Amino acid sequence: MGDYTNSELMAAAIARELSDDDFAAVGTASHIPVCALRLAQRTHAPNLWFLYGGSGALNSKAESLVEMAADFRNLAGAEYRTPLQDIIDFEFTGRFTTLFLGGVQIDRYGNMNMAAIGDYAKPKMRGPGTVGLAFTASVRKVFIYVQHHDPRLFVEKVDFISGRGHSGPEELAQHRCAWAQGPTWVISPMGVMDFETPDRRMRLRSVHPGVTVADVQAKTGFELAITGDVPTTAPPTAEQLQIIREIDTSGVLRR
Amino acid sequence: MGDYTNSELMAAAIARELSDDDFAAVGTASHIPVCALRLAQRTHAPNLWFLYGGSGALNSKAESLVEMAADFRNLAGAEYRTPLQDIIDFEFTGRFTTLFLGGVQIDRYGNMNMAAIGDYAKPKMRGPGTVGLAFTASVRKVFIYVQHHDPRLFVEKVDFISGRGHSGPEELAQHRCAWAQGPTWVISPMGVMDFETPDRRMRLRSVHPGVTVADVQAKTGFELAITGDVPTTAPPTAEQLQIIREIDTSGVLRR
Amino acid sequence: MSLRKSKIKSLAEAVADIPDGAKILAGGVHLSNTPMALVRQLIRKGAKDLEIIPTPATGLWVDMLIAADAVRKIHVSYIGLEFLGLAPNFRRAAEAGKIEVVDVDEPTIFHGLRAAASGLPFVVFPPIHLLTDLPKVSPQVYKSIVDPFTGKTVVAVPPLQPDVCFVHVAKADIYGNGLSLGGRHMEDIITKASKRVILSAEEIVDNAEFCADPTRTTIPGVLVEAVVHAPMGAWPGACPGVYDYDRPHLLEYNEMAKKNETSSYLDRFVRPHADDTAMIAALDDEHLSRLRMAR
Amino acid sequence: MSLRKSKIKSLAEAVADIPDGAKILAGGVHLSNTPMALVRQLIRKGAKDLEIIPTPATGLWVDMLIAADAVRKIHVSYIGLEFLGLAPNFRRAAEAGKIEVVDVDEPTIFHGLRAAASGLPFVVFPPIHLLTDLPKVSPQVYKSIVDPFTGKTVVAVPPLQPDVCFVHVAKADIYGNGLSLGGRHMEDIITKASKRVILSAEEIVDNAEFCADPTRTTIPGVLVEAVVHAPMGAWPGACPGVYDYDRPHLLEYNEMAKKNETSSYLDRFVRPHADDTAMIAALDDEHLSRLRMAR
Repeated sequence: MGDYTNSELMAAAIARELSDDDFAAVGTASHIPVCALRLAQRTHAPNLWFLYGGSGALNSKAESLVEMAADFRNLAGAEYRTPLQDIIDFEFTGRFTTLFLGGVQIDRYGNMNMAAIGDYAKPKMRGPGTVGLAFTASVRKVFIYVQHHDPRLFVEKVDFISGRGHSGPEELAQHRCAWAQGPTWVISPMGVMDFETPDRRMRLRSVHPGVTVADVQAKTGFELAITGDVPTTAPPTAEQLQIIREIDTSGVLRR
Repeated sequence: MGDYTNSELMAAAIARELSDDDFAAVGTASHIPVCALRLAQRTHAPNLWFLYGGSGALNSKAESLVEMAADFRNLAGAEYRTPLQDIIDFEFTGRFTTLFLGGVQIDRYGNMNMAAIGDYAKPKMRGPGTVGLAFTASVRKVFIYVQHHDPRLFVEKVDFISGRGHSGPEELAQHRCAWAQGPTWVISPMGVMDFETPDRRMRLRSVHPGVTVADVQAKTGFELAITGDVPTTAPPTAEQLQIIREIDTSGVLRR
Repeated sequence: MSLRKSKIKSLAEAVADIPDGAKILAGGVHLSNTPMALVRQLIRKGAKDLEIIPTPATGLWVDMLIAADAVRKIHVSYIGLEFLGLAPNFRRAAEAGKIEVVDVDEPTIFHGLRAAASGLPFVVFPPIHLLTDLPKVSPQVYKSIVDPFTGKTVVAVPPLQPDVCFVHVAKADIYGNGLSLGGRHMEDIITKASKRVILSAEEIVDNAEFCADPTRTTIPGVLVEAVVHAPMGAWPGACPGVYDYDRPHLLEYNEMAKKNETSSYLDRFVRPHADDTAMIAALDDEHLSRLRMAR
Repeated sequence: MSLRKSKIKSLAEAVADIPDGAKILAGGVHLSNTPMALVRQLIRKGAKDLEIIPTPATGLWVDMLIAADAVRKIHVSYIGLEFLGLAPNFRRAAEAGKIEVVDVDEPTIFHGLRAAASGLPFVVFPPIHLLTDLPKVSPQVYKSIVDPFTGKTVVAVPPLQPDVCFVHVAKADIYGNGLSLGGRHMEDIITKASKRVILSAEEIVDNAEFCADPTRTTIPGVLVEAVVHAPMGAWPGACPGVYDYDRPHLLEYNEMAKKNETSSYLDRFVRPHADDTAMIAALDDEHLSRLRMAR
């Protein structure tokens, strides 16, 4: 894997997809996306704004990447303490261009489940709940971010729709906010996926160094769309890596 | 009039109606009610809370009584800066026990008009607007406070209902919040009125010293209810007067 | 590495592309923190046919815009000059039927703006407005509907979304973060409700001042399109924590307005100057400094 | 002249008359500013059949109350232990059907509380929830209705009114005014939404401290029924600006909870002590002071 970790690779890969006019938000367990957001701000996207979850910090410059998004120390160097009122308003009105979300199940259309696995009435696994996943239909773009990659996570069909992906185009046309584009990217420890297929099925966009297309497919519970040769996710540049390590002072992405 | 002014008398008279568990709010042109509220806090109602209009000051201890309720100097010594969000919530949910309101027309049932005098489509006098008068139906009690007393103000029937008084009991039963009691007192430079009559018509509760019942009736555009002998509004005690003058450092109530 | 963009604009630049007919809101409460500099620049620019969405209790800026013939329609909760009484130009124009008046009230404007800020299709009130004459004169605003949870009659009210809002603060940075010293009134709601937000500030400070205590920031820069440095930008009203309202000047305004001479007022104070900087420079410095000292 | 009343109560007094079956909300976000002292006192008191209205992202306090057999029903947006993952007791109880779960989400809880705070009969959302399975499993919460202004389908959601809410702050005075150092999250809304508000505070300060800068006050005392002095009252979570969360202790809690040994945890840490003062005194002082120093 060379002189960078898979987490650092993921941070660089996420950063590459972010734009200078983005307004992004992350929730729990998000040190990789936060590192990516700050990396983007310090490279090609100085005008990007981001909300650091439950802490309410807008444009946090926290001394290190911490495990808890709601940690009040994330307010260090922030420009505004966003109350939940604002967060929910930004979610409903589409002011957030990019929301980082995940799930306990994700299917080929990017539908996400956070509520329950199995029969809802008698679940095999009760999830934490739907939280902000309904906003998949009201923010501009969704970045699905997961910390592992296996067929129990990437399933044929989610048992409960907490956040709607690209299935059911008629219903989407009817009920989704006009500006909402739904899930746009998926990043896992194995690769980057998108939905750039005619029927908006999940496509393998790149595989991380050392991972093959077959590896990813074997760990995915549905058939991934493949268009042409699948490239390898570009490793972080020396400049990116230096900035990542300036942000990640305690080295959580190196563990 | 003795050693106190009519304004000081009104402040003392208002204070007398306030309770220790009151949460009151005043709007524009309210130095007399504010003086009354602070007087009540310093005498029989130390647990009374009050909101000082547009300044958002809760329990203001402003150095002097000022002409503008929205003056930020009213925040001096206050315990909280109430945003408009809270003010409107307190108005809708009935947390305010007593709201001080007025109008450009007031009728025998305590209906208030702030919108327009004459034909609405071509008004003789366009008022400033209905502001918070609809809350007459959602706060607990309303204290109508006016700075003058004449038949153009106290009219037989208001031309526009901005705030509903006691007319139309069926409609009131249907649409008024359960806890709301509507207009409870009226104070003018001539006397104190209430609605303690079987059909909730305005009754003369007391006349200010030097004013007769006939004087008040002559200046009122409808027949006031009279029950028995109408007492004279009690003048401020020496203690009240001393506290009033401690509050009114610039002497606006003595002008 | 690219650089972060400054949002600083001149007064004239900031209002340049506000089209005639736009829905305009200027923040503040009564004579406190009203963005008068931006309003005056609209007058200098010769704005026309504006639809005014005022805060629930305000007046001076609306009265002035009406006198400048810039207003077509106005949503009314309270338009007045607070302790000075009625707003003379509003009163005259409304009585003469020269402007379209939509009579609403404080909660209707507040909750309409909040619905726009929150992306909600409409708001529902308990039926207290049915006890007033507002639904009779503004039936397009108040619709009786049935509460699907209780079966009771409630009143639906639509969202209000300004095209542009002006907000005045004591301090701002070049990225649009703002601080009002008088605390939060409803700027958080109007900035979210509006399509475009233009901030004017007494002082432009370093971004580091906001980062030192983000819980103090009242306006997040992410919502702001342009920042204008406008000292005395709320004059002749007050800017909480910075200066008091200018009582003698307000009395003069009111006297002229009552006599229907606001156009002369504008010709004397507002229109001769290219922008507020020139206007403020032409005022009596000693008089202004007394306002500033008054706290 | 009468004297102004103090609202100070002991932990035990503050929760004494909360009836079984009450609708309870404890403030805070995730492991930050959660009023754990008040929650622990509910457990000591043996509360039963509570209906939990949580903030949209929380877990520890709910997980503990479930383990203590105090919960009958819960409105779920996110119940988990943040970086520690799922809330083990919630998960087990829900999977076993031992508690009634109402699946909702962040905006539904937030706006439900806001509707209660604002006295609105219900809230209306754009129809995004129709793209999820929430209306299928919680049809009592999500009702499709017609927007009377546009004719479009929208979704009505009911208000949520807790009987009692607990809020923890860094500082309070004896009249109920409170200050959270981490800024405003949604305490302003939950205190207005709830019938009764009980405040716990790290420190009781003089009223003059609030009067010196009222724009800083986060909770106005007028909404507060009782104030409890509860040092380390958010432990093992964090109190912003005062102390960090207790990572080792949370890991221990989580390990025990996963093994279904939370009852032993409660027997060891919570139940042996009459209240939190005794409990905190029994903890390792040096360990706690390291949390306090951590900022």
